[in-house]
Amino acid sequence: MVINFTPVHYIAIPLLAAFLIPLIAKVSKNSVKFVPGIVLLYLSYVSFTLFPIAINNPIVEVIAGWQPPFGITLVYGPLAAFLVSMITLIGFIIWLYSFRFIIREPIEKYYMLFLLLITGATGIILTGDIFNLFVFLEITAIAAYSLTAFLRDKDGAEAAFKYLLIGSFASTFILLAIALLYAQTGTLNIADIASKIDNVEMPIRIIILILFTVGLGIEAELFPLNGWAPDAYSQAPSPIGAVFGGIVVKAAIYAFMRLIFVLFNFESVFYFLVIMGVITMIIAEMSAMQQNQIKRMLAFSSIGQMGLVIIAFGIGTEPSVQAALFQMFNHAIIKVLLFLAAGYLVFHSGSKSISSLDGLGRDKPITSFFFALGALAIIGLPPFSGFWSKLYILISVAKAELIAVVVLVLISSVIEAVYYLRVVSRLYFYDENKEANVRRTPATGLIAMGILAIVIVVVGLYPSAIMDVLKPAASELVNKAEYIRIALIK
Amino acid sequence: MIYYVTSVALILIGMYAVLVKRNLVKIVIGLTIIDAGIHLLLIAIGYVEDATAPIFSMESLTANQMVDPVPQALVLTAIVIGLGVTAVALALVIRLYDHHKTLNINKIRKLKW
Amino acid sequence: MIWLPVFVFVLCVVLIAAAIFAVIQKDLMLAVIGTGIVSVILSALFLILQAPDVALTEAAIGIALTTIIFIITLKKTKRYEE
Amino acid sequence: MRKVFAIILLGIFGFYILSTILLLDFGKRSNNVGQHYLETTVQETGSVNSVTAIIVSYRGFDTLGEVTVLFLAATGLGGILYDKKGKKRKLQHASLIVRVTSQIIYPLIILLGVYVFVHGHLTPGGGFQGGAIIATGVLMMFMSYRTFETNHTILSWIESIAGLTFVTIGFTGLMLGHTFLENFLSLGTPNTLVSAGIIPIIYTAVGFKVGAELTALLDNMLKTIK
Repeated sequence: MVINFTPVHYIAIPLLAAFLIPLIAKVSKNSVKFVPGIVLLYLSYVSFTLFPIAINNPIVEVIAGWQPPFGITLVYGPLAAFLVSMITLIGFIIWLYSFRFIIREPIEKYYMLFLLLITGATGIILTGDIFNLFVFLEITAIAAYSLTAFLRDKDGAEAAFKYLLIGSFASTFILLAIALLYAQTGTLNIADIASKIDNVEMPIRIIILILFTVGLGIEAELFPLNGWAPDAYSQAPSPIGAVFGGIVVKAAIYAFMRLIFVLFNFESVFYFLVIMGVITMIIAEMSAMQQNQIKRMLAFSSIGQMGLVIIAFGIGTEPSVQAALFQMFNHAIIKVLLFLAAGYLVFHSGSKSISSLDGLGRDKPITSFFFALGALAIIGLPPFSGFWSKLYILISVAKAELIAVVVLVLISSVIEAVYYLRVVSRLYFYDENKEANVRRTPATGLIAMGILAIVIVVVGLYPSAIMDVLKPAASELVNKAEYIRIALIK
Repeated sequence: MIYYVTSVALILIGMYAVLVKRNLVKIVIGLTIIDAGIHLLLIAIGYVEDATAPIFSMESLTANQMVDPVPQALVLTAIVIGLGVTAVALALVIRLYDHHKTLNINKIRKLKW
Repeated sequence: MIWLPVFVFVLCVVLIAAAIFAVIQKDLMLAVIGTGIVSVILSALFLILQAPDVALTEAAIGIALTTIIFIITLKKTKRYEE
Repeated sequence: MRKVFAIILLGIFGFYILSTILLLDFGKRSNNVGQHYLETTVQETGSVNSVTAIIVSYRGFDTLGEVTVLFLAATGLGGILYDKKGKKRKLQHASLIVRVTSQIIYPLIILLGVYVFVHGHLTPGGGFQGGAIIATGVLMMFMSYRTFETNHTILSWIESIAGLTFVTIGFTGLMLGHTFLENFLSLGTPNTLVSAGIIPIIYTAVGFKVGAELTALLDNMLKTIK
């Protein structure tokens, strides 16, 4: 029997594995560790086969044999293919890192939650049905709450509860919006809703838009709604912080942008996005400046970068969307590298605060080097990948004649440079103030960080490799009619 | 119509509890009340006057005599998801009580807002 | 069925009253029972709205399980609000 | 102060939401997806209960996600409360009347739960309701017999095998038909127990899985010592 690879493998195979993990744990506890790695490796292979096909012909997979709009579909176009492949690869790298980093019991529960967190994010991107999107959002959220509290310390439980409260509000709003959409359009398929949304009266449409903005903005870390993020990022185990910044946020932004571009693509929304993005970016970068804990600083920096991405989406032209996607990709790899490196730096210094990192550059040269590289890349210095995406975003903002926004982006880059370089200089130029914990960084951790560092440098040298892939992805997101035609299989 | 008003009232009461109450268990109670409101709203949206439940238990029943089954399916899913969230929330409450020996969020440093 | 709208009205009023009771009551055990009452009435309303599947789910999950896990939590923590 | 602030905020929110919702029709039939389902359920899926048909077949993927949510909640709860369990609870039984009654009712409740999920495609109810009823029955035994123990190995076996059954049926559909979760069995005569193709099988698997998960969840919470 020939097994055809289809997009449903991205969701069904990890679920199969997650249901199997308790049984494997009964037989041999140690082998559980390997399960997510094997699954993610397999999915990377699936991406490898499906991706080239999807770039030219988007794949729309029907579940249970019901044609849209009556059944649930998975839409695997260029954009989804790109993001899903990225998530799978980054997930694999983070697994590699967790392999020796997570030593706390219950290990099998950690790996189940980790796998399902990534699956939830993948599902958000793949699904073409709005209620299914909600279900996957909840899967992601519940896994994220549990993982935030995984270390079972005081602060972890507090951060998780805070995250849970805000997250519940988010799901309330999204469910309300879905209820209103169903009452108005009588369908749940996103493309079908998009084809009928013009019949909906404007006031109702705006209320639905606001509900979605609040609901998805919470997950996508938009300005007033991101209170949960710094706590959750810094209290969760480091690899999970990396998953939040590299994967979960990307999935939420994707869902938000898909809905904006398909359902609410009127002028004023895009202005609103630019303004929201600017506010988010400026406030987050200012807050990052004042942090004295390294992971909180990274969390605020992550929010700031998402602000930048939202600005680029808000410009709404094809090149700017392309630049935004490129920035999302860069942020995913660079921020994951920073989180992973910071995880070991924190582990070695034994404290979360920045001041205790003094002089670690000499004791832990490789990890510190990776952190410094990530810092330089995220600021946007020329040889690295972060430079190109920032440049493209600035170009597209300038083309839209929003000079004030250009200035603000540049200012925030300077702020970013200040606080990242402060940490890097502490690593290298300060005297050691105490005995560091001289354990060696495990090889798997170094390999994981090494892969990311190589990707950053290679993409920095050949940005066109990624930009070419992103061109069809950007046009898919911007072109509403095309999406409706593809997803409804007409 | 009365269903719509009632469901919005429930949502608002629940949100009031979450925003104002200082007790962790009360906040979780608020979350379940919000959920209840949304479930009622969805079912009310699917209701059709003088129609029966969407079960073809007799041959004589036709599709035009039934209420919309889709919101019912959605609410079923939402109820189960709500149970999952509530269970995780209460586990966190137990954890927090274990650490702080109090349920008052004013006495728990980071939860103030 | 002339009395049905009246009955629904009474149910809705009691539902809101029970929800308010659950929110303001200082004794958390009574507050949890208040949420239980909310679930019971909700279940009845679902039945009136021709949703027996949902009514059964609300009965099994909302009334029984949710109330029970709240009560277990109260047993593990504290019964009175400060 | 915060009370006033919250009330003002909620007042604004409530006003906009209510004024929007009151624009919706109430009790009117509209030509939507639901209407299509009603017209075609019995021929297409063989299930008499169209809510079940939607949950298991038309929107079966949601249900897979839903089962995963419960699985996640049980796992996450186990993770959050991890190192606290293992201590013995106080060994104090309930009164004789309660014990004898629950001894008699217990098998009946389990039977009711099984009945509910096996007949999911014919009558109201299904896997989630049946599973919850079973968990309630087990809980009653926990309460009346403080020494009543569930076997965790068996629970996790039931849970895993039921979950695997669900996904495997999905993949069988992919291989025999063309799509994931597609029906590959004969639909049978509607309104009989053996009908509706894979729907009763999936709902039975869901019932076992939900029952085992909720029991494990309750057990985990009960075993946490203050």
